[in-house]
Amino acid sequence: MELLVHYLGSEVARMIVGLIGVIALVSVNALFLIWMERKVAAHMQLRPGPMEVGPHGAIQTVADALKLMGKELITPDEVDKPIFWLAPIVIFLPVLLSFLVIPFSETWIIKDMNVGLVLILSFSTLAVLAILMAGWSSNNKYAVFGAIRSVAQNVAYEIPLLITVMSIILMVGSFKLTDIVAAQSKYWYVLLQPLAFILYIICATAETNRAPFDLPEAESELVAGFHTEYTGMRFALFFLAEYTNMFIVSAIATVLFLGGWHGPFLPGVIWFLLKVYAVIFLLMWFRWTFPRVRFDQLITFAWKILIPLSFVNLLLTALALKLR
Amino acid sequence: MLQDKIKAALAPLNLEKVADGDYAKTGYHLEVAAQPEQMPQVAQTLLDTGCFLESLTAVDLGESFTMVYHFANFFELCRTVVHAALPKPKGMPSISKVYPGANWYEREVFDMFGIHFFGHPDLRRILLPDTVDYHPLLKSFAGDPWK
Amino acid sequence: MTYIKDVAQGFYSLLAGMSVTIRYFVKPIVTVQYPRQKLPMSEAWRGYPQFIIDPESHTHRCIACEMCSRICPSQLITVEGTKFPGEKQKRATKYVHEHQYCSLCGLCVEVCPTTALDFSKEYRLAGYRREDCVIDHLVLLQKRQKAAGLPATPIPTAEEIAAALAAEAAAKEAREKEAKEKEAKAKAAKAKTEEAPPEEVKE
Amino acid sequence: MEMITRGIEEKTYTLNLGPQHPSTHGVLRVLLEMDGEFITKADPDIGYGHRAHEHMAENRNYHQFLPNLGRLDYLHALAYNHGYCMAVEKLIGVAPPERAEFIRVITNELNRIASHLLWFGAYLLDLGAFTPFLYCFDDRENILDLLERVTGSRLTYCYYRFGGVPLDIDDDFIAGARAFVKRLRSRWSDYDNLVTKNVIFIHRTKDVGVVTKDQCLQYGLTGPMLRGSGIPYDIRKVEPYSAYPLFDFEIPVGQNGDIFDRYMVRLAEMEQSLRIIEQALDKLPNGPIMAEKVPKRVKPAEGEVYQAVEAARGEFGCYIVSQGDIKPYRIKLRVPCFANLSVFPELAVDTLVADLVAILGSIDLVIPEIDR
Repeated sequence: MELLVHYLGSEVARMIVGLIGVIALVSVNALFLIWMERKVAAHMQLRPGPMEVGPHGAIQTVADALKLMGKELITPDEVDKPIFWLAPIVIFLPVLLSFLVIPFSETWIIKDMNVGLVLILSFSTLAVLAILMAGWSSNNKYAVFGAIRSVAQNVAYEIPLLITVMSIILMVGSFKLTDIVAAQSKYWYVLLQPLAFILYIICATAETNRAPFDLPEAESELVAGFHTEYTGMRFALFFLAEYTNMFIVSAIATVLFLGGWHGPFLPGVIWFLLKVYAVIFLLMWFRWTFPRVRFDQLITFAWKILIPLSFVNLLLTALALKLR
Repeated sequence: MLQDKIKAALAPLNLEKVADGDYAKTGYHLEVAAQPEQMPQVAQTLLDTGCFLESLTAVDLGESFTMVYHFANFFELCRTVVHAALPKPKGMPSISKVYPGANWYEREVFDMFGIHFFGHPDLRRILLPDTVDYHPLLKSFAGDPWK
Repeated sequence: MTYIKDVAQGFYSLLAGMSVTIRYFVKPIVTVQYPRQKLPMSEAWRGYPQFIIDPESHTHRCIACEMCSRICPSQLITVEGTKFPGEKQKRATKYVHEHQYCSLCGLCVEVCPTTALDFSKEYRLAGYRREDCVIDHLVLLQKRQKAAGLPATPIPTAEEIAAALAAEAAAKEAREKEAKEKEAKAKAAKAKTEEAPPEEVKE
Repeated sequence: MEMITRGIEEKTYTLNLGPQHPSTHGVLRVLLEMDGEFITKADPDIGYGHRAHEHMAENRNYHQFLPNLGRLDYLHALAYNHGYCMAVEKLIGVAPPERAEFIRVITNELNRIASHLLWFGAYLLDLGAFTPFLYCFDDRENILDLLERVTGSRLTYCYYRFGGVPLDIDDDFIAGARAFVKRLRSRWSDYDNLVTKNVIFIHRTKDVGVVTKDQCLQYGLTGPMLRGSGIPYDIRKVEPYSAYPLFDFEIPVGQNGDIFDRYMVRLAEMEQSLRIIEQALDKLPNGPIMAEKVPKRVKPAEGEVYQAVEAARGEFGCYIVSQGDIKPYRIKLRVPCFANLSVFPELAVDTLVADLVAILGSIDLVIPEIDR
């Protein structure tokens, strides 16, 4: 470590160590989340879930990952090969980079940028591009359907998401994530901004393409949506990206509304992770409760309910700040 | 009573037979025999009295077919069966213009017996693939064509 | 106003749904981890048919009447039987059940005049080859008798069957001979009473 | 280049839904002519599961056709058993004893509930909700355990015989059935909260796939498809058979004929079935379960018979022509889903793919019965 700092300077060394940590975190987190999703789903459905590999099936996902690695990477005949190959990487990179600015605790942060929130939000938009690439290049009608749906959905839900986040920014006056958390040392913003929290969670569910907004991969309509033609590790990358995305939106929710690393007794990192997984549990709870919405209803919901409500919320926040 | 109403409505068509059926034994209230050419008219009359088409099928009698149409009513119990003797290899006028639901039934009969329906909008095989050349419910069909 | 009411109501309905799933989340699970835990089989469960072991004679009751093989919808039962000397009825020498074609309708069990068949409680019926599903009931019976500590019913060998058939044929021949002799005698007697009235002949 | 220009010129394109698609419930293929996500033409292609049951019937005797009935509509197999057995009983002039009729009604209604529960779960699976599916299966498991006690199988039942039933129900069965009635009643509020009142579910089903009364008449629709449109046609009431006239129950009907109404009709039907089961268990008479004079070799006189029963999906009709032989001369099985699916091309026009899946599911398709 000291050697690294000596040769490369503290910033770069921090980045390198951080990135290694992030990659480890991403893979472990995805494995854990998939296991958790299975267990949550199973127990909600009165069954035990995976029980065979490891205690309570804990390393079942590892076995699945090994299986996926061993699979052949099938490239169907008439796909647009470069785009087809690129899409899983394109979907995974921005997800990885988003971890750069997430503050796990006061000190556990790779690069505390003053445009942190903007960076994350712009990176998360890149995922749409990857989904479009995957769907378009697959040369499969179902995949194109999924891709087009995904683009429309993400564009529609980006607006209320940004407006909702804006009301928090108004209160803090900074895009820096550590500042936002620091501002919540007394009380969490979820108490001041309950409506914003609900709106954010709904938009985040839509952004991560999870039920009830999982239209791009609606299995009863589109088979598997945009990743219908993907196999093996390529498919696994999409899967990994989906779960990492979940982690990121939950982390943002924690930072914006749930007071980040603040909490008594335990170290900040533990509190942060606990809150993140609580939000993820909420997302899973949605998924295993609700039916899927129809596409036109999804868009109607965004434009007729979410956007007006988020504007109202922003307006109220601005008024309250002005009157104070 | 519906039974009398149907009888009265069928009277002007000069059908071969319009008689009360033995419900306890056969499950029919009204047994009707008609010529194949009269079938669309019979169907129209029955539709006007509010009957729906329960089933449509054929029975291969060797020399000829018997077309069997079952009609029933949603509100009153009155099952009407219409038999139409169809000598081979004649075709049958379609009633799918009267009952759109007959469309699939006639396609099935065409598929299974090879009976041609005139005036059918889309007479294709329905259960078997288009490529086969046999009609399995004919008595002359020998059985497994792959054997 | 209705807009706000609709949104609130919809939101409330979603919460109601979530309350159901979270309640079930903490309920005990209802499934059984199959190979490790098993459920008791019900009395009427239909596995493949098999011979009943008669509590008195400790063997099967099949008389090879072929009722089962005739009523079977899939014609999958092969029964052969021979009458052994000194026995009143035929006895099964071969009873093969091709279980891969069986639809477990239960007609063979119901039709049996001596109630020689019942259903086994065996449900693990997977095999690697088609032949694994072919069940020879006599062999199966021996296995079950051994498991129950009973003397196994021997399966008649081809020689034994041939011998029995020969004995049967000989007996038949003897009977026929006897019958012929009787007939001849009757003929002779008949010839004697040629003038008998025609009514009697009719009878 | 040719491909590109063709793509620009043509406004619509073809989408092949099935035969292996998660929501066609079996091997149904629907050829869709699409304009964007809207459907301009739908053409169901059936017959992938054709096994020629009617041809099989002509080549085996009356007893031997019994197991085939459980394999048409495997979800409500006992109704098919019932229809066929009643038709043959009519032909040979045998009437089952009263206790057998009661047992038939009880098992039949249990089976109907199992079928509706499976539809309920599978339909929500189509709409994207996975959890109700397993709650329904939990309930359905109870029914299967009960039916296994008397029929010996869990799915493709072959239980009724000409002139009665081969196995009597015991006290355990009766106690189990009563416990099940109580249990299912206690679950309605959960189903209501989880599904029926859910705003997403209501928006997905209200005013979608509306079947008019005219369409019912023209296409000969039966079952919940028909009753959802407000026509109270239930063969158990209209043409009473077996022991049904002895019980007090209602025919639930809808008003608009949309998917939501069909859903409500099915839920209400389960409740009515529970009522029938309760009454039948209370009134269950003692006595034999098999008629006395049933011939071992069924050889009916020349004639024909049509017998209709109410299956979970609609009217099942069994038309038998006898020529005085031990084999039937012709058996025609009138299955409800065949007619119910034939109206689908009309319902599907100008809907989205998501609606198409919802409509297809609401018909409650069992493909093996359509294909026969």
